[in-house]
Amino acid sequence: MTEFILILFSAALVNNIIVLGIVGADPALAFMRRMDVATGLCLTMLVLLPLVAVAGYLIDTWLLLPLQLDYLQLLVFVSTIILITLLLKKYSRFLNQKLDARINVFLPFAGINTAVLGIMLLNLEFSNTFLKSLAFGIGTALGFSLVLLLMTAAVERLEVADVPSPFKGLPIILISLALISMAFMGFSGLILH
Amino acid sequence: MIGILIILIFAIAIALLLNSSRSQTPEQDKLVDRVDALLPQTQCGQCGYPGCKPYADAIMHNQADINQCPPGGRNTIRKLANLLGREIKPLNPVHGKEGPKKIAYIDEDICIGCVKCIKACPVDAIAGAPKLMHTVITEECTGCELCVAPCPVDCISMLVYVQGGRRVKLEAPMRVTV
Amino acid sequence: MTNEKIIISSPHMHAATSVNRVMTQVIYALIPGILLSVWFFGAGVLIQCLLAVLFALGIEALMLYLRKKSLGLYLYDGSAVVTALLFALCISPYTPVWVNFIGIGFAIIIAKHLYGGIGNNMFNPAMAGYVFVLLCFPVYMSAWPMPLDTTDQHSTFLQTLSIIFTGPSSVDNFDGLSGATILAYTKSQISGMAMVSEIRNSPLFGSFAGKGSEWIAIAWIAGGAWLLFQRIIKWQMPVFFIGTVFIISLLFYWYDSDIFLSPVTVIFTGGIMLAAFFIITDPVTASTTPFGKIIYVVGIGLLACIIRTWGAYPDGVAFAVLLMNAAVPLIDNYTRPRVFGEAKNG
Amino acid sequence: MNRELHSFPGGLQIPPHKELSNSKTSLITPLPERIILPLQQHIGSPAVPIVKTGEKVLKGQVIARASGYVSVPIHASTSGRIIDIGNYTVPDSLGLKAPCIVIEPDGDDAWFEIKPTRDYLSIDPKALQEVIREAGIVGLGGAGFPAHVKLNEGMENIVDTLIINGVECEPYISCDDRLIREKPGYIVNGARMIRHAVQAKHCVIALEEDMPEAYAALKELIDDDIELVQLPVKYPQGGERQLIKALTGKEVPSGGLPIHIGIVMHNVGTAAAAYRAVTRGEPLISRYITVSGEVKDPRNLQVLLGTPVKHCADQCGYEVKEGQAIILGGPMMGMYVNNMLMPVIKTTNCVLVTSTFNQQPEMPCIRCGQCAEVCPAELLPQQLYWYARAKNHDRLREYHLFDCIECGCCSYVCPSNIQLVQYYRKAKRQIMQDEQTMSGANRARQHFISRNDRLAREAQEQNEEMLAESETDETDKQSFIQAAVERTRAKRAQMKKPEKQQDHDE
Repeated sequence: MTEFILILFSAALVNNIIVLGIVGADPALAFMRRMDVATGLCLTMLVLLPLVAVAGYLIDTWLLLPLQLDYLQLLVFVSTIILITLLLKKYSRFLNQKLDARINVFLPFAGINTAVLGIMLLNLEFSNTFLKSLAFGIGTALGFSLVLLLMTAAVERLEVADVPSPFKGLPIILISLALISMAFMGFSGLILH
Repeated sequence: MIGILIILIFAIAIALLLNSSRSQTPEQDKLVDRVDALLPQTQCGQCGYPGCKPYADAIMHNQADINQCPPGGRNTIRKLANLLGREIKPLNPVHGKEGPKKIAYIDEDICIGCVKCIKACPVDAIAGAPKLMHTVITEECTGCELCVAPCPVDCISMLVYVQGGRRVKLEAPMRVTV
Repeated sequence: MTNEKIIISSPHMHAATSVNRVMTQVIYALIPGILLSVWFFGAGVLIQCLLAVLFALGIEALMLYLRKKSLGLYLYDGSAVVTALLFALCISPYTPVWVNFIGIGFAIIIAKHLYGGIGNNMFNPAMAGYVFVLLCFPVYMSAWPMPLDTTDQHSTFLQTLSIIFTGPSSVDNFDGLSGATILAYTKSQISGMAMVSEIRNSPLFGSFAGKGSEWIAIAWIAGGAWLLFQRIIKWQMPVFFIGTVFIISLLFYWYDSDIFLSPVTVIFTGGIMLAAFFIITDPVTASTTPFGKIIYVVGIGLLACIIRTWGAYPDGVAFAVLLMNAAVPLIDNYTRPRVFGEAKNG
Repeated sequence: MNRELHSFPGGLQIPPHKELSNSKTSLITPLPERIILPLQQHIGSPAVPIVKTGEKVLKGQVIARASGYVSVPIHASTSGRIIDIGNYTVPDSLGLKAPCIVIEPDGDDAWFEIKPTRDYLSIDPKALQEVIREAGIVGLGGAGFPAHVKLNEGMENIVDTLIINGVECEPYISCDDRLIREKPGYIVNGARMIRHAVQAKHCVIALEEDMPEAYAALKELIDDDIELVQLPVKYPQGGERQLIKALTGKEVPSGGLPIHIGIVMHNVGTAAAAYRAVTRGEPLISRYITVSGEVKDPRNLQVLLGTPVKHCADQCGYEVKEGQAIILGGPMMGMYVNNMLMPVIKTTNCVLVTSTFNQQPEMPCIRCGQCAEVCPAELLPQQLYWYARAKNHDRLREYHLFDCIECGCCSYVCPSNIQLVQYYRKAKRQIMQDEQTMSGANRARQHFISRNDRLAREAQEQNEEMLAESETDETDKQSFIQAAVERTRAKRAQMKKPEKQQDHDE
C-alpha cells in the first residue's frame, strides 16, 4: 500500500509531468484563461488518465508481449486512447449525469493531449505493475490539475499587473511556469524512484 | 499477420463509435446566445454581417474576429475576449471608429412622411405614418444610422446623445496635475 | 520630477505612512540580526549585505530607467534594499561576488521587474534569487564559516575579502575555515546512520540549537517583535508558521527520537526564525485575505518540514515559500471573508 | 434603561479638529446679491421649474415642483425677482454645470403665506408625510434622500427603533453639534413627531462623547420616552449601517435597507427641519453649515440655501492663498472643488479651506491588507482595487463593491497613497453605465425580434391572400373549364349522331 501512495505522491509532486516539462505543458497553456474551463479540463484528466494508464498496461502485457508485437506499441496505444475517449463520451451519461455534463465538452481536447500518450509510454519505461500504473495515472492527473489550477488563478492576476509590454500575455505565463518548476525542484530527491 | 488483424479490429471499433456519436453539442448553441447577449444589438451591420446574431454565429465559427463592432467598442471587445478566452485586440478601423453614442433626429419641417425610414429602422424606433409627421423615440434608437441613407430628403441627422441633461465624462478625476 | 498622475479625491487626510516607512521599519528590524551574525560568523555577512544592497540598487535604477519609471519615486521606496538584505542573509558569507551579483540580478530583474515592479510580483524576489543560486551553484552554498568559538582558526577580515573576491583557492586553509551548517551536518550524519545523541555533542551545537545561530534566531525574534509593535506585520503569520513547524517536528520527534532533532532545535536553526518574521510576511507575495494568510503560512511550514526531512536540500523554507507563492492566487480566490450584513452562510 | 453598546468592525481614530468651530454661536449670514438654486438638490429626479424669468417671488414660495414620487419641490429662499433659469456651476464631484434658478433678492424678505399646524403630536401620519414632502425636506446628513419616502416606508412596516443620528464623525464639521445646542427643542419634538408617525417602539437620539454640551442641552428636555445615548468617538460611526450596528448590534443585510430590520434613521437636522415645517409651516430654505480650516474666524453659519459659497467664506474672513484647497463637506468624504462660485445646497454641511491636503503621487499597491483591517463594511479593498483596474465587473459584484460607503478609511491608511475611493466611484459609475447599455441592448433585441416576427407574419399573410384568391379563381376556373368541357362533349355528341346517320346513307 505504501508503494501505491509513494508512486502517487512522486507522480504528482516530484516528477510532475508539466513542471519537469516532459509532456502536457502546451495544452495546459491553452486552458489558462478562465477558472471554470480549467476545472473542467482537470476533471476530465482525473477521469481519463487512470483509465488510459491501466489500459496501456493491460494491452502491453497481455496483447503485445505474448504475440511479440511490441513494434506495434505506438499505433495500438494511440488507437486505445481514441477508443477510450469515444467510449467515455458516449457512455459517460450512464456513469453519472452531473460529471458527464462537465467533462463531455473537454473529452476530445483531453484525448489528443500529449500527456495522455506520454503517460502510457512512461508507464512502460518504469515497468509498473497494474497497481503501480493506476497510481501513476492518478498521480499524474493530480499533478497536471494542480499546476493548471495554480496557473489559471495566477493568470487572472498577471493580466492586471503592470508587465512591460514585450512580456505581456504568454511570455509572463511561461516565466511564471519556469519559476514554479524551479520551486518544484525542491522536491527532487524526495522519493528515490 | 496477427498485427494487421489487431489493427483492423481497433479501426472498426473506432469507426463504429465515431458515426454514432452526437452531432453538435447543445453546448454550442447556448454559447452563441451568450456571445449575442454581449453585442450592443444595434443591428447596424458595420461588422459586415446583417445584424448581431449573424455576427455572433460568425464569431463562434471563427469566421469573424471579435474586434469588428464599433458601437460596442473597447468594452464589448473586452467582454468577448473574456468569454471566449481570446486575446484582447484594438477595434479594427476598417469597420469604423468608436465614438460617443449617437441618436437619430428627424428635422420636422423637411420630413415628407414617406415611411422609408420606418421600414429601414431595425428596432421600430421611428413613430409615424404615411404622409404624417415622423419622430425618433430617443430611448429606443440604438444609433445604427440605417435610416439616414433611405431618406429621400436627407432630413435625418445623428446627434450626440446627452445623458440626463449633462454630458457625463467617465474618466475625469477632479484635478489632474503633473 | 515625478511623471506619476496625482489624483486629488475625497479622503483628503492621510495617515503618516508610506511604502518607504514600511520598508525602512523592516530594515531597522533586520539590523540586530545582521550585527549578531557578523559577531558569530565573521565579517563575511556584512560584506555580502553591502554588496547585495549595492547591486540591488544599481540594477533597480537600471530597470526603472528602462521601464521609464520615475527614479525619484520608486528607487527610494526601500523594497530593493529589503530584498538585497534578505538574499544576503540566506546565502553563505563565503559566496563569491559574481554569484551574489547573479542572484540579485535574477531576483530584481526576473522575479520583480518582469512582473511589473513593486506590488505586482508573484514570487518573493529574495527567495527566487536564493533558490536560483542554490540550484546553479550548490557548492558555494554549502561552505559556511564555523561559528565563533567552535574552532580556533578564524578568517580575518582580509582573508574573507579575498575569499569573496578571488574565490576559495586564494586562502590555503579554506577547508579548515569552512564547514557545513548544522542542518547539512545533521542530515549527512543521519544518512550515515549516526544517532542524534552523538550528533548533539559535536562542537557545532550550542546549548539548545546551533552554536551561534540560536542567538541570531533570538535577534530575529526581537526584530519581529519590533515589526509587530509597529503594526507592520500581523501576528497570525509568524505564530501559525512557527506553530506548524513546531507541531510537525514534535510529531517526528515522538515518532523516532533518535533520527529527528527536538522541535526546539528545529525552530531555532536554519531559516525558520528569519522566514517567520521577514520572508513570509512580505505583503506583496503573501495572501491578502485574513483566513488565506493562515492557510498560506501553514502550507509553508508543512512544505518546509517535508523538504527538510526527505528532500535533497538541507533547508526547505525557500522552496516552500516559492511553492506557496504560486498557490496564493488560488488561496485568495477561495477564502473570501464574510461581508458586513451578509447572511452567515452567504 | 441604558442600552448595551456594541462596536462596529474596522473604523479609524482620526484627529477631530472640531474645537475650531464648535465653541462660537452660529451667525445668521446677511443676504447675498445672488441666490442660485439648483433643481437637483436631492437623490431622485430633479424638480421642474414653475416660474418664468422676471417673475417676482416671495420667501418660501414653491418655484419648482417635484417630478415623480422620489423628488421634492424647491422653494425660494428669499423674496426677489427671478433673473435667470440656466446652467450654473453646482457642487458636483465632476465640476459640471447643471440647470439652476437664479433669484435677485429685493431685501425685504417678505414671507409667502404659511400654514402652521399646532397639534404636531396628534397629526395623522399621511397628512404629516404630505406636509414634509411639500416643505422639500431631505436627509440633511449628506445623502439628501427625500425624507417623505423614508417616512412612508416606516409607516407601512412595523418599526422597532427610530434613531435620530446626531453623531458627527467627520473632522472639522460641527454644524449638527451647534444645531442641537441652539435648538434642542426642535430636535426632541421632531423626534417625538416622527416617532408618532412611524409608531416606533423605541426612539434613540445618538451622540458622541465629544459633544458634552449638546448632551446636557438635550438631557433637560427629555423625560423618559426617548433614550439619549453617548457613543465612544470612532470614524465612520455616523454612517447608517455602522450606527445601527453600534446601537443595536444588528447588521443591515448587504444590499438591503435598515427598514428590513425594523429601523428608521433620520439626521438631527432632518428632524428639526421636519418639526419646523409642521409647526411653523416654514419649508426647508436655510440650514446650518460650518466654515472651518485656514480661515481667520472659523465658525458655524445659518445660511439661506442658494447662497454662493464665496459669500459664506467671506463671512469668516477667507483670503485666497497659494496651494489652498476648497473642500465642500468634511476632509474624509468631502468634494474637492476648483472655485467657490457654486451655491450652498440642501446637502452641503461644511466648507473647508485647507492647504494640508493629500497630494502625494500614487505608488503601486503592495497588498499589505491594512485597508481590509479598517474597512467598516468588511470588504477587501485591495482585491476591489485590482478588479476595478481590470474592469472585471462580475468580480466586483462578487466582492460586494456596492456595499462600499465611500468613507475613505482605506485610502487614509494606504501606505502606497492610492486614492481607492476614486477607483471605486469610477468603477461604480462604469458598472451602472454598462448595465444601462446592456438593458438598452436587450430592449433593442426584443424590438428587433418582434419586428422580424411582424414582417414574417405580414409576408405570410400576403401570400396566403394570394393563394386564397388563386384558389377562388381556381374553383371558378375549375367550374369554368368543367362547363367548357361539357359543352364541347355535348357538341361532339351532337356531331357524332348526324355522322352516324351519314354513314348509313352512303
